[in-house]
Amino acid sequence: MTSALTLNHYLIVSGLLFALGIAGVIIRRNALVIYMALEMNLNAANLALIAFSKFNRIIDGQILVFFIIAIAAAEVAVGLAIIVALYRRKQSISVDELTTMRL
Amino acid sequence: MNIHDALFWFFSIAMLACGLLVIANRNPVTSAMFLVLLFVFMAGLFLLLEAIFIAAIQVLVYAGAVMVLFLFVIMLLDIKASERRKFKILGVVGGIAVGLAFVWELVIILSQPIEPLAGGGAELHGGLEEVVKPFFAHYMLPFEVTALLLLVAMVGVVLLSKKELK
Amino acid sequence: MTGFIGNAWIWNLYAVQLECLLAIWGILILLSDAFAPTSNRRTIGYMTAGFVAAALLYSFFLVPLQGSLFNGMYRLDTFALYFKRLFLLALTMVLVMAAEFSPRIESGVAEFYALLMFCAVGMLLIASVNDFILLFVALELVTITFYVLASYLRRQIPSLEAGTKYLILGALSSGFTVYGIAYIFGTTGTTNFDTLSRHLSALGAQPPLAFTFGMLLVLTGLGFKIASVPFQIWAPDVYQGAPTPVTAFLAVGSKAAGFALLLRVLFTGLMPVQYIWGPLLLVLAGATLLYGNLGAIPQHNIKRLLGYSSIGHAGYMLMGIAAGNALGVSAVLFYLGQYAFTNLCAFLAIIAVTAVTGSDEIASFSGLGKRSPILGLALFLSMMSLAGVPPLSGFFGKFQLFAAVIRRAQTDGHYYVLAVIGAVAVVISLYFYLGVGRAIYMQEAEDPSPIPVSKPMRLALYVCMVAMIGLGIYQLPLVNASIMAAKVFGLH
Amino acid sequence: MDILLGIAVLLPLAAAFLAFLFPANKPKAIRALAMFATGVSLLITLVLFANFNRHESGYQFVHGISWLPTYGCSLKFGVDGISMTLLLLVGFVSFCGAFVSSEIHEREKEYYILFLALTSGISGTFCTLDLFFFYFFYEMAVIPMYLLIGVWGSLPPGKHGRTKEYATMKLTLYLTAGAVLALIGLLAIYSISGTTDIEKLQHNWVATNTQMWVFPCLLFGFGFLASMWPFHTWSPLGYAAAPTAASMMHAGVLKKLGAYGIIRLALPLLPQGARHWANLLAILACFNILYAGWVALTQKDWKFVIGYSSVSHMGYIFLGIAALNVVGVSGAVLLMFAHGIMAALTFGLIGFFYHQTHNRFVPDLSGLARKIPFIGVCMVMAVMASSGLPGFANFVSELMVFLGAWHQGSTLFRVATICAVWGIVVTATYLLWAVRMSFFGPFDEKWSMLKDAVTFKQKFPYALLLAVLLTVGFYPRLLTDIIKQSVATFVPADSEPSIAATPSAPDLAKVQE
Amino acid sequence: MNHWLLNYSVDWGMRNGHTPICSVWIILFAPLVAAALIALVTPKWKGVSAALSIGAIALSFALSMGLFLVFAVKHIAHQPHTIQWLVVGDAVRIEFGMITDPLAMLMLLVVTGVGLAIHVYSLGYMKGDPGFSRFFACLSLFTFSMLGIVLSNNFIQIFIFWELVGASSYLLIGFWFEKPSAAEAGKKAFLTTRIGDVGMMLGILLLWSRAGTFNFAELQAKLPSLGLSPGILALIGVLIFTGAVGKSAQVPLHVWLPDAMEGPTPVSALIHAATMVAAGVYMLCRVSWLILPSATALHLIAWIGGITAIMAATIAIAQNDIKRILAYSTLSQLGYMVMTVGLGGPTQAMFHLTTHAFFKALLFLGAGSVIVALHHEQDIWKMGGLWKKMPITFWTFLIGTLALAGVPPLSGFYSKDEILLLAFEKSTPLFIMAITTAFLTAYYMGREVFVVFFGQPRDRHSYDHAHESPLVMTLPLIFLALLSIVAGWHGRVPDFLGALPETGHHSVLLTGGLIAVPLFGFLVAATIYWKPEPSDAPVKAALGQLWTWVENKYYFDELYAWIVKYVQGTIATICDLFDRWILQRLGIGGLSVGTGLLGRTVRLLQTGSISGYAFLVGLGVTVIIYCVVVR
Repeated sequence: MTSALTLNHYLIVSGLLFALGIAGVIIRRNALVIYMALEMNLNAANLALIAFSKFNRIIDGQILVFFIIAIAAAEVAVGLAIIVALYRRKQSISVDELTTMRL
Repeated sequence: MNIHDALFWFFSIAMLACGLLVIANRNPVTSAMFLVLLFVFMAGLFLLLEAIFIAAIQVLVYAGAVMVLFLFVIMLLDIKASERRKFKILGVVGGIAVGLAFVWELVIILSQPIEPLAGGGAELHGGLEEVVKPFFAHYMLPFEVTALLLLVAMVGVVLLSKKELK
Repeated sequence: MTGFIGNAWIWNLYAVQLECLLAIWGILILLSDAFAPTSNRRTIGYMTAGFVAAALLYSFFLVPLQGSLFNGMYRLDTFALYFKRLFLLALTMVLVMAAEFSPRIESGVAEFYALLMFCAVGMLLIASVNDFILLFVALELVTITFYVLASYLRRQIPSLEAGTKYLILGALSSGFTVYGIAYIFGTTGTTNFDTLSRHLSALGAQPPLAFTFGMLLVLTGLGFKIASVPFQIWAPDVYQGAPTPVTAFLAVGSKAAGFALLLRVLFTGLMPVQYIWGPLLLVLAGATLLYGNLGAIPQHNIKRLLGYSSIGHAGYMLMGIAAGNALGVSAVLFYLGQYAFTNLCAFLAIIAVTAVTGSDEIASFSGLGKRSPILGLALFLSMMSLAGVPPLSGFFGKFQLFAAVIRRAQTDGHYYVLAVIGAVAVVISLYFYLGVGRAIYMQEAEDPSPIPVSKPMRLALYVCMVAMIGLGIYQLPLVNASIMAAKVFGLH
Repeated sequence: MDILLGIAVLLPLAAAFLAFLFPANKPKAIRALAMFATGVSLLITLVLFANFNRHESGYQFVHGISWLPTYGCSLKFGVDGISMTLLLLVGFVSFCGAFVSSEIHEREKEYYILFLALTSGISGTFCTLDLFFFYFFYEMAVIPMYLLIGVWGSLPPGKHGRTKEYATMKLTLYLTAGAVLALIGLLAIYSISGTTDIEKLQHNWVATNTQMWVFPCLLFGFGFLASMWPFHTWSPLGYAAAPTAASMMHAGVLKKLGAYGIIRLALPLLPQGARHWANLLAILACFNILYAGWVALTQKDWKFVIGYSSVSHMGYIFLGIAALNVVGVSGAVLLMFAHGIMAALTFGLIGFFYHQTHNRFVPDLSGLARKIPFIGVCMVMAVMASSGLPGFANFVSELMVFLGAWHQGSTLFRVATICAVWGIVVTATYLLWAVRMSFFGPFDEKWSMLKDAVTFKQKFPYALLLAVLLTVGFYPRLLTDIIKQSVATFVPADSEPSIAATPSAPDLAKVQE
Repeated sequence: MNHWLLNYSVDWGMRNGHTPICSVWIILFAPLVAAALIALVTPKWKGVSAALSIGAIALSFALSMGLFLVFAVKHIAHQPHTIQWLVVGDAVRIEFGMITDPLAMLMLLVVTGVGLAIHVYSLGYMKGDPGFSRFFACLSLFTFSMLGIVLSNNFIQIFIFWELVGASSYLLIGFWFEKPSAAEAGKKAFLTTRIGDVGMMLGILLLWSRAGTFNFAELQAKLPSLGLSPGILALIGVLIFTGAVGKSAQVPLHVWLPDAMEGPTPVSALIHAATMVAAGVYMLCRVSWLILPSATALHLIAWIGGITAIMAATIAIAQNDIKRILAYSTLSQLGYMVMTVGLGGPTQAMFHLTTHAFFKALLFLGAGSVIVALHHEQDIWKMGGLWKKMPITFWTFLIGTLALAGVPPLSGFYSKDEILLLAFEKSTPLFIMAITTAFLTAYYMGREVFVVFFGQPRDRHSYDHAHESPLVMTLPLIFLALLSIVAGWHGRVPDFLGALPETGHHSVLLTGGLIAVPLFGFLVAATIYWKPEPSDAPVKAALGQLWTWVENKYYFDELYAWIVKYVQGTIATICDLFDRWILQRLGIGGLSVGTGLLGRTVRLLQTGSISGYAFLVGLGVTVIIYCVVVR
């Protein structure tokens, strides 16, 4: 491997994506888009894991990524179901309207 | 700069750009589209890291299944109209601030080189066997648990999105 | 265990039999409902509760195993068994509650029970977790089930809102957890707690920053589960909005699960870096204590009040963890044990009352002492136990925690500050718990009609009250159990 | 004999559990049970007192079982002179409290359960020889007191502008605040010494600089309950709102727990700390005595008058403690006893007429002595006892406090003693005023429905308490002999106040001739 | 007196174990037992109650007499017989002991003798009163307390009985409690004397801290060796004296005594003439060894006494209440006694105390007799011409008056003579004050006698119904009258106490003057008031503004009322306001409101907005990372 790429390159990219994910969750009001941002978070973690796995030469990272992907899928399913239910009830998926319980 | 590096930069920048567009775009459909792209570029990065199986899963599950789900829901709900409002300044500032702070901290942290405490054995190649075998040996328990998790998700989704109540 | 390596799978099966039992029963519920739905919504709930109670009894015949199973992922030590019994207990009570609550569930009562069972499976696993991968999976099993459970009353805005909030913030915290696991894995090359601990001890120097970073992110996820400051923010809203049995399960089961993980991770894998997380938890414990107890003062919804209260109690228990000594850990274990009885008692009473009044407002509990002496007494005693007044169990729980902190303070004076904050919190908390007591005994009900209490409910209430008073006066059994469980970590 | 002590302590608690099983519609049976339990407790206490070895300073009747071996803590009871005295106090007051509780007519079952639990909690605190159980019993009073006041109490409107809910909440919070503060100190002692056994603890000295801050934790922590200035404001309000028996128990006994905690734990375990903080305690004691006395002068509600009076009297107890000599501390203990009986008596008497008049506003009452002469006589005697008239135990104890404080010798303490002596004038002023206004003067016809205590049952509690006060007042050595021995175990022995040589006995005889 | 018989009986008594010491205990406790029995057993049976009470004091009197005779005949030295009442450590040893020296014995006789007369008198006076039994119980209690003071052998014990005397006088003065003025008077007496007690207590403490004992004998022996500085000595003396100021009603704590006349007349006689007020003087004599060494203290005592004497005498000339005049007269005479102590003559003071007890009790009882006859009329201006109607009362009253004025050969002459001579020797200003007082005494007593017993009856109706009192009331009058006559003869009393100090030879002029002064006073009174229609008008005109002052008792009551109201009231109000507003509202209220506000502030974070929550979580994470890792 003559690549100049180091682990840090991947980690920075993953970190940037993670930061984007967090920012997205905070900035967006649309529950669906928030959910997309959350998926970005998980993906960032996946990238970091695979990078570590690669550079440490340990397979466990990839195994975890597999689990993450599976679980993320399940989570998305449940999450979208909730959002659908929410839409059915309120005709909106803006989280701004979910403030009946506060203080 | 070899091709490997070039691909890394391309995938990375493209992926991050897509990520930015996902959250910066007002139309959820567009967001979803960019998210698909993001997943694909991510799969590219996985390939660069020689995680071939995972890359494949990434495309199959994420780009294929998850995103279809997203799009399906977007279409089902027809929410374009409701999601036309502007961003809230406070939220934008807060989000960007937290994101930047996180990155800044990460940069500082990564400036210290990472020496793994325990090195692994042979080079990984990301082959199917390499990844899949442990599932049924070492990682059987989490694997079974994941199965249960999927059952839960299934039951949950059915219950939550049934149109008619019993 | 090495001697049994040959037929390790038998031992593995032995270790997860409780999980299997519960999962199978849950699937059976689903199947029976699909093919032969019963008309009576409650029967199946009571049956399930009975089954879980039997499992709880059975768990006392299980023998803790030395060493780890499933390739080091899973442990069945005294600590794990302690928590498994705790979760089974909580599940039993929650199922009774669910059965009481079932008339208010519009659809999928059987599924509701089944999901509770699956959730409990995740908790049972969490009690035994010894590896970050299993940790993540089991945690997600619990969390995702709770997403569904919290929004189960999908026609009602509060339930949906609670579900959505829990969903988004839970997923966010999952993201942090995973990201943190990645960094821990990346910097140490392992996900196993024992190995991790060995690596860190062998390090001799400060671990890399990236490791600490990862650790903090994992703690973030766990802090979210136990509702510690600054990740406590979801708790009041979700507690208020979720269906009451789910709230109870969140308050007792999920919180205990979070603490089980926290204890396991901190005192095995991360024990060598106690000097890093110790001070952090010290600060967080103080902040959590103040936030939870201050925020509860102006509340007038009892579930929301209990949400804040659960933050406060997380603070108390964090005191024990921050103390970081054997006394502290066993104190936390004891506290969780008695807290389960206490909180379940409160929620049982709340469910019974709200079934009639339909309101969670504290004002609607006025005159409860006259409307139903047993419910009034149960709720009052549980409030007092939460406040930590003898002769109730909450008192001894707090006593131990304070003792642990002050013992630690002998070597580090900062811990006295924590003790003082704890003391202030106790006083503040008494104020709002007494507010409930005042409604129960000193205010007149608008509608003085008596409130019926079903037999299983009555039984459950008696069990909780006897436990609360019994453990308050004769603490030894639970103390011994908690000390046995805490011995796993070999602390001093 | 030893096990009797445990029975005396736990019998009321057992009765409370038994009462729990009684049907609620049989209040008479429950009342009888309460009287029986407190009465037998009192009898056992008297038997113990009779068998108490008056020449031994240590703990007697020590008996216990291991409770939490992991903490080295055991449920262990034992009494020395100090706790024997106070156990007697609990016995008398609780028995009389059970008697006067017949005024309660709603939810009697719960009432008696709480009353009995409260009794056990208090006597447990006095008798336990274990730090943990000390605190356990100490705090156990919180729930019963809260409910007793909140449910059965009443607070007529006045210039305080508060409700009984406010009063009971305030009381409970104060008690708890003090308790947790004390808890920190107690746990520090436990952490340092590693044992909860009070007997053993006395050998484990805490380092001096640690004592400096542990002592105030205990002092102020217990001071809350003992209504130390400026933490006293809960107390008059609380008494005012409480039902008769609860205010008897609270003012009479519960409040003494605070002072007992200081004497039992803070002084012996933290002697240097005590010496360091004694001056401040003396100053606060003066505030208690004079300030509360002056506030009492402006009060118009009988219970507020007595409430502030009891705050004022706690000042004498603090002064005695601060003196840190055998006379002073013994005086404080005796005053705890005397004031306990006296306060219970006074609140009992107030309860007697308040129950009929539903008015205890002093200017509204007039000439009651004509209609209720027995109560009037008892009230005059109680008031006299309270203002330190010889013949009553209060005088002896206050005298001992004066002697102790004066004997301490420093100018500060001399000034404090002067304040304290002046305090008895202030006390007499407001108490005589209240008696004069409500019992003397022309009879107001609107009180013609009043009925005096005529039956033996009605008279008995008041007569008993008065008899106790008089007995101890006439022959104080009944108690002081055992108190002083126990006090002397942890307080340095008093020297003769004068350096001048005392003439020996033969010399004296010569002088006489 | 047959000495042989006496010797025999005394020997017999001692052979049978009845030592004099034993009888002292009976003397003391018989009245207490009577009081307790009356209170507990016989409140319903009035006759039994009275019998118990009178029997008890008679027993005490008899035994006192026996004690006296034993002492007089056999000169048996008193052996200290004590009980260790309170022993705490080495520092505090308080005993309960008896002292039976001549001083105590004299006082015992006075107390029990006069007391017995008054008890008997009360039988008639209190007849028909609903509180008859209560009255006798209190009377017995009082007797017990007073005897306790007399017999005490140490400071604490004397303080105990001192207080008990205060309490029983509270009960007796406020005996008619439904009368607001009586209830107030009782309270006032108790509180005022208690102020004096504070000083006394402090004096005791101060002395104890130096000497280490309370016992009189021990103290007396130790005092010279203690090396007390004159300042401390004076302070102790003055503080102890403060107690006497309260009980003996000296300026400035004299205000309670006139008000105490609200009590039944026997009470006035017993407490406010013969015994309680004398307790102060007795105590000063008892501890004279403590006071005599300090010139400063003596000076102060003498002047306080002198001022009290003359001030009270001037007030007495303008009073209209038959008992109040006597009350001020008492004050004045007490002033004499205190002054005498201050001049270094405790023996003379005791002498006067004794004679005064007899004639003042007599006067009070006589006044009571008049009052009963006129159906509780006390205003002298509504009386008149009574001498014919009630001759015994009149004659005995006259004897008392003359004795009080110091007309020879009545007892008052001798005792007062000694005092005036002493004053003449020691201090001219005090002598002038004393002699003026003597004049005034004769004058106001003359006024009282003339107005009450002579002239025209001013209230015809009550005059017609007036009649001589029954025998139970007149017998004590006669008994006391006899005592008033003979008590001073031959200086028996001072001899008994020990020889009077040699006062030197006085000119005939002085002695003559001393006899002339009271006569002159009577003369003046007679010229003004011995008329059919006497009136104060001429005096009023002569004195002008002074009369107003005198009539209003120099405005002491008003002054004290002002002080109580504005000084103590203000302090109390300030404390009350501080308690309610600063401590409770601002302090506790502020704390609770502050906590509540903090709670409300904290929950403001709980906006309900998911984005906000996510922001907070993100912020929390970054802050934690910053604090732990980056920093």
